[in-house]
Amino acid sequence: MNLVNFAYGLLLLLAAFVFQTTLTGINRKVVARLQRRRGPKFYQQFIDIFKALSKGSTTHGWVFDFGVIMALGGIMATAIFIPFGPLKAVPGMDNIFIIAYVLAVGMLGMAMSASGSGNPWASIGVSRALTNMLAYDIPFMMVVFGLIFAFDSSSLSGLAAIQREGGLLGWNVLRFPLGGIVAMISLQGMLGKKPFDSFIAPAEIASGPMVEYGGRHLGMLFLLHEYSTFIEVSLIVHLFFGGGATVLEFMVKYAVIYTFLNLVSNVLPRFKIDQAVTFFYKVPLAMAVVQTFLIIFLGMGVA
Amino acid sequence: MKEVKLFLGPQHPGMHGNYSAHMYVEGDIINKSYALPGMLHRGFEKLMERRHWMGNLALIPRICVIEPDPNEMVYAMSIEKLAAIEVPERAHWIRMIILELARLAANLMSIGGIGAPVGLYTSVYWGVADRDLILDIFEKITGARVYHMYIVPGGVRKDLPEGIEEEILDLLDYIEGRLPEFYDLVMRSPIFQTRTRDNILLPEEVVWELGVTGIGMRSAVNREYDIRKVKPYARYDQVEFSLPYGPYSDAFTRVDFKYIEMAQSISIIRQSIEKMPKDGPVRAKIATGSALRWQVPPGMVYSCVESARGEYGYLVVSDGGEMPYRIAVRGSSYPQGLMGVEKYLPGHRIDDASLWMDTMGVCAPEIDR
Amino acid sequence: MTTNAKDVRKTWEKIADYFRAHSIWMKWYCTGCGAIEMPPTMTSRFDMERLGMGPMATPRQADVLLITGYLSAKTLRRVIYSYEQMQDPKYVVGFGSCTLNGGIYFDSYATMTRLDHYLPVDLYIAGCMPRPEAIMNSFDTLIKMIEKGEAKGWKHYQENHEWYRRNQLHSLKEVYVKDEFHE
Amino acid sequence: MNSTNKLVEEIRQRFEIIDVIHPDDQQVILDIDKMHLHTLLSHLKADGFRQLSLLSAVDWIKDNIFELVYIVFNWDTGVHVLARVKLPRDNPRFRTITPIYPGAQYYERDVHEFFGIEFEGNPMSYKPLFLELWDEMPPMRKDFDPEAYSREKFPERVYVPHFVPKVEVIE
Amino acid sequence: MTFDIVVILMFLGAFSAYLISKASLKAGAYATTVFSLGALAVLLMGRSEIGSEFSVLFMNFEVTVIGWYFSGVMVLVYAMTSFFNSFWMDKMMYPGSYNFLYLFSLAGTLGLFFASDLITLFIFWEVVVWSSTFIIPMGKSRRAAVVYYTISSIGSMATLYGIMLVYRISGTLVIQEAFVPLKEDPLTATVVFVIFVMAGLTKIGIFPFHIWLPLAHGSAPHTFSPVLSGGLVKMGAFIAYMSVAILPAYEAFEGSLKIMGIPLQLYFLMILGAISIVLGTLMAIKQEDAKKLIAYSSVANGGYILIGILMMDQLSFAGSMMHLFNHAIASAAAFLAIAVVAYRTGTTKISELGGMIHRMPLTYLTYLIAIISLAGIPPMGGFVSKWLIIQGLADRGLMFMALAAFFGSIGSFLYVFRPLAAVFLGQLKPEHEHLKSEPLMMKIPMVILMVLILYFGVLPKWLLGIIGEIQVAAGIEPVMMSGNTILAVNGVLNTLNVFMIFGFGFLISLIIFLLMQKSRRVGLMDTYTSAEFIYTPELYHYAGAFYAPFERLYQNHPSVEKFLGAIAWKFHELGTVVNALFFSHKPAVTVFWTSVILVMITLGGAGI
Repeated sequence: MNLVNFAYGLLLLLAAFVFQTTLTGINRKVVARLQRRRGPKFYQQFIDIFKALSKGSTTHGWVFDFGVIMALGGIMATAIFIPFGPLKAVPGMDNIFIIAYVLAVGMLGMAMSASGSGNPWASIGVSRALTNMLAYDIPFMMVVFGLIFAFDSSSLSGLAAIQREGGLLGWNVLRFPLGGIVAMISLQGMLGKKPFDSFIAPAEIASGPMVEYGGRHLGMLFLLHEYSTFIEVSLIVHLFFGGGATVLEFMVKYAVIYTFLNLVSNVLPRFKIDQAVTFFYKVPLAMAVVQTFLIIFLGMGVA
Repeated sequence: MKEVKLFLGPQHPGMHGNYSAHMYVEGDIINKSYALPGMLHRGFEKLMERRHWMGNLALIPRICVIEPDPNEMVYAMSIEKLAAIEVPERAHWIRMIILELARLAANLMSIGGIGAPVGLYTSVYWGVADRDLILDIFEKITGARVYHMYIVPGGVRKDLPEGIEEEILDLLDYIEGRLPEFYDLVMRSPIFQTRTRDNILLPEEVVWELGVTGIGMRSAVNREYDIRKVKPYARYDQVEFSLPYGPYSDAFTRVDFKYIEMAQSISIIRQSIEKMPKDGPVRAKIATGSALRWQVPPGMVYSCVESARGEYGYLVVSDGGEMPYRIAVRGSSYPQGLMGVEKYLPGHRIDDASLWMDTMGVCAPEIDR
Repeated sequence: MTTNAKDVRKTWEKIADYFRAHSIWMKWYCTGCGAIEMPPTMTSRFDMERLGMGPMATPRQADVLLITGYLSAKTLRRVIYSYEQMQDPKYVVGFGSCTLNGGIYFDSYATMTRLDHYLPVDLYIAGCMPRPEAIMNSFDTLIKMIEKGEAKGWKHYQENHEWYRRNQLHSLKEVYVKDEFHE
Repeated sequence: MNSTNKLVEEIRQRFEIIDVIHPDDQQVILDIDKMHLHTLLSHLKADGFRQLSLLSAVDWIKDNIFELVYIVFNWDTGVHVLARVKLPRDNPRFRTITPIYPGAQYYERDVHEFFGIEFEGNPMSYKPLFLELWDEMPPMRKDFDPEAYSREKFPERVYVPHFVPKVEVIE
Repeated sequence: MTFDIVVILMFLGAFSAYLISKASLKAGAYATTVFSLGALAVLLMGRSEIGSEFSVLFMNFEVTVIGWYFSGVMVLVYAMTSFFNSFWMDKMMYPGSYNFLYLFSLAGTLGLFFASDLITLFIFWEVVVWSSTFIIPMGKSRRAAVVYYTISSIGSMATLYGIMLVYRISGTLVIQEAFVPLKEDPLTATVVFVIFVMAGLTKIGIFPFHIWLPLAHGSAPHTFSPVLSGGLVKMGAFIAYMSVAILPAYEAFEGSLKIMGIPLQLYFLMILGAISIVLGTLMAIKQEDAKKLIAYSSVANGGYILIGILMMDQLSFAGSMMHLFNHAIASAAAFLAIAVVAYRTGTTKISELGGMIHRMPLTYLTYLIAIISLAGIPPMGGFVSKWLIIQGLADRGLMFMALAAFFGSIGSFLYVFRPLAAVFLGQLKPEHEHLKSEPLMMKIPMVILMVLILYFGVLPKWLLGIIGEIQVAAGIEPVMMSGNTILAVNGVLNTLNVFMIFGFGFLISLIIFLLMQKSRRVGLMDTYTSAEFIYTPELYHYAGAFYAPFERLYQNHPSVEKFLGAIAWKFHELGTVVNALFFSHKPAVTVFWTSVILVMITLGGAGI
């Protein structure tokens, strides 16, 4: 760890921000087409974020501010761990368990800040978000556990490199199709897209945790959202789609997956939170356990 | 304190219109709730007493913005009854077309809008966009998109423009073609079904206790209780249509019935265009008083029509003067919107509160007046 | 503040105004009939998102408050409360003749007659009710106004808060009602 | 008129009806003494008139009376019955009908708010419903002038010119 | 020869604390602090004397690394908690006895960890059980003490029986030698193992012996709960360690059926651990009382520790040992934070509190850091230990344990966040408007614990070094570290780097925050209410049934408590029947039934 690492990390952060925000903007256009309209400019998302940051804001005490800073800081730190295709800011730190737990710092900060606003809608939203996390994370972690056992590595880039050796058929999504499906469903939950977005449901709880945010707090929340999307989609790209030997390959894979999930999300209603938990524990968890069982006891799919 | 006091509205994304429900929530179950109406109260009943019979034509559609035409119809019907005016035959049929188009527009908005509480925004976009095509037809017929002031005492304001029948038929074909798409998007979605099936029940006793009408009533009491059938106005007795009814009313059934009713509305409009006399007068003269200052004979009459949400009625009292003496409005969602919220929203979850409002058909402006 | 810092501030405000103009989040308070023309404006046919506008759930997140029609005294209190919760800079758009002069309800005992006595209105849209085309046009105007830095209603409200507050109190008696009457 | 005639005959046998009007063939207006209204409504409810469509009042200021109108509806025959009772305008009080039609609760509250008629036995009806901080006489009374009230409450004010917000009117 | 002094001194200290309390209660309470701090200092200085042996009266002691480590954890928790004792002196029924028992139990645990023969072990075990049994009812409920004593006596009886069994086989009570002959006899080894482990399980609170934990923790005096959860529970871990490492279980069960390389006996215990994790998590999520909530979290964390100990490998075992320390201080810190709240407000019910951050920010910070560690989020200590345990599990491929571990660690977000949101954040109740901040004496231990939690999360090297020594002593490969990097089979963890990147992210985020326009401070009640007006803060605070939709999914679960309750109820009914039959107010009835039974017994005996 020296200054070069930090500078590199900062660059990666910038790149991730530009990439993901542009993609979000393009996706808003794509979704608009699905809904038979034109949609905003592709750089609308940038304008939105900067506008929000430039506005005045209100605060409900130090924990309201501190939570937001902690959340964005935690998520940015996580984003530094994530390899951007072949590029890595800090070598040897892309351990999947570290990323999974570091990601939680952002969540905790966000939850803390939302509850710190003293608004019950926000607290309900947070309680739903945490429940949601309990639902989607366990099938996902189960599948990841199987992968780690199969390849004796818990490093993202390491796992991606192993997949690329086998060419297209070496992709984990093809080697372990059940696990791939579970991961995609879990990703939908992680991203908070429908049908698993009950924690920000506007019609039920007035957008939940975000209820009290405005101005710079909201802008930082948008930044946080972009980064966490980047982290989560990247995880799947690395774990199941062979990562990227080049930056371009990574970006293409990433964009395809993200757009696909976005389209799916726009033709589905949302689950209630307990229905989401039941769903995750019935279907994906069972699939994940079967997949892991196949890997560990039968060695199926392990080359 | 285990309970939290939460507000659904007036300015909450889950509430349609300027209306509020105060909910005492424990965990996510609503323990107590009260409706807080009056945010849209404009004092219509008072204002109508201060306008001439004709001036009121501009005022009345504004009572319920979602489906204004039943207002015009009940107002016209009341005056016609009091003054014993015979409405020309063609006007009856035109009225039916207008009313059914309005019902279609309201139902389209509502089946699109069901996407909002369950989070399926694509259906909102589609539904509202298709409704706009109906508004275009209205604009061609009446000159206005929303408040038409077209059905007037004695008939309709003016005749249909030339060639509008074909346009209406084309539009109906289009909407009929779109309905299956909506059905696939919303009703066939397993997630939508898990949310709405066996949820937000409306038992028959509750219907009678509150006085719920419309789709809510028909889906619960297993009878075809519709003003158009029970007490036909205009020429509803001369067209064939059958309305859905059933003994078990959950949220899904009530939304489902709206689809069937839309198909029936389309069929009614087609029949009306077919059976309508091709020409003839569309407006009878109001007998007494000057052209602008009518005088309506004294008396009291209650007239009602079936709006998209149920029985919609006016009690009109005239003392023979140039202005109405008193008009009382029965909004069709008055029972479920006030007493229903107080007695039957409790026990549901906050996840469902918005869906409750939506599928029960609570429409704020007609409650507040 | 030195002139240099002032210049920086001015440039910064100009840049910020560009962003504010092209990303307007609205709090769509359905106060009245005008609300019925908002869904067409927002959805596929007129597609307001082209202008970078979109609905937001709470006033904290929103930039522009749309007063879509007549305001009864009861609503006016809540609208003022909502407006005060919004973050600067904030804009108000009054829809329809009801907000201009009371419109058809000019003699009603329940509705107020002129919105800019109570809140600083940046833009009125005439008509009963304004058509989606008119709404789109007005948003276009609003964007231009913000870009030029003309939409300064919120500053007026800050500077003349007493005057507004006096009007509000005169018409409403209390702005923040302790409202437990119906329970 | 068959169905309504039969109905009216039947009611006439049991109750003292002051006056009967037929506005149309599926509607009957019954003027009845306020002593008998509750029994009449109970009877009608048992007879198939299960729905209370509307409860409202009319202010006959010249005669110095309030007239309460109860509209009940029979879904099977499609007949509306409008039962009317008269109350003195000075001290308008009546008994609630919520035991017969529970749905009347909010209608009574509505009438109480707008006319000032008190319904004994319905404590909820004494609370305001639509209006907030109302300080005048009930607004639906004929002697209430809404325009004057509006002028007083929401007056046209004069702006001090130097801070008039720039208001632009389009279209 | 410092350790014998410590043990003896602690006993003397206990008595002197009692005597001082007779003079002045406050002084007595401070005496507990002084004595336990003294013990801590002696322990830390005496690290070089590990391996020494000594005996007091007939009891023999040996200072092992593990004993030293455990006693260090224990004394640390005792010392930190003792700062709080003085505040509860006037609320306790027998404050003098409390001070006495507090130090007495500490002395008991020290003796237990240093015991080198089984009899000594048993004696000190009983000392701890008895002294804590008398402390628990000083809080709220006597029933808790009864349950605690019942479960503990299961453990005591099991230990006693195990000791006798071992003595019969090997003829010696010296711990290091007594178990040697068992290696040849797997069946007896299994029996001994099960008996000893059962004693451990009762203390650590593993399913199905977990029922005493929430009851005792929840109703013990606020100052004793941290000790119970952070300290005494770890005695069970010590016993479990002894059964696995000293027996040594892996060698004794070499021949038995193996699942993923784990002998069946151990695998079964691991499953119990896994059940405890899931059960503790689920139960903690639905608790309404903050203390019970943390108590159930102790059940879940006990599961982690047990699984790690049973693995006896390089990673998980090290993780488990480290978790033991991390959990002890984090759980103690959390309990202390709740104790502060309880001291000021008089309640620990989550739904009766709210907005405490506005009155006691330091307590909030302590709780926050404690729960970050409990939930295993970096950069706190809990993260390192959980990471090690999970890496070990992934290495072996123990998928069901891993499933439970994942469930436990994500579920822990849910339950630790609930008091955070509902007690510390949210609306301040009107009745708590005039609360004072926490007293200085309470701040000291909280700050120390905070620093420790953070320090061992960022720089765990020292701690892992000791754990490596323990592992060497237990005959397994020690955990590897190079610089600040922990080397695991499947990956590496550089805690310092994680912390630095964290700081970096935090810094960028702070810069963004500060660059932008300043915020306007508004009150808590100026908040989004759907534009309605609210004047009652207590009604605008979401605290009760926080995870209601999730709780509803398992509200009708079967539970050990219900089962035992049902049995107790059956006995109660039987008693009523017997009472009615034999002891009614008419003596004739009693005589009749007694004679009937006598006749039947006689006849039955004759029949045979």
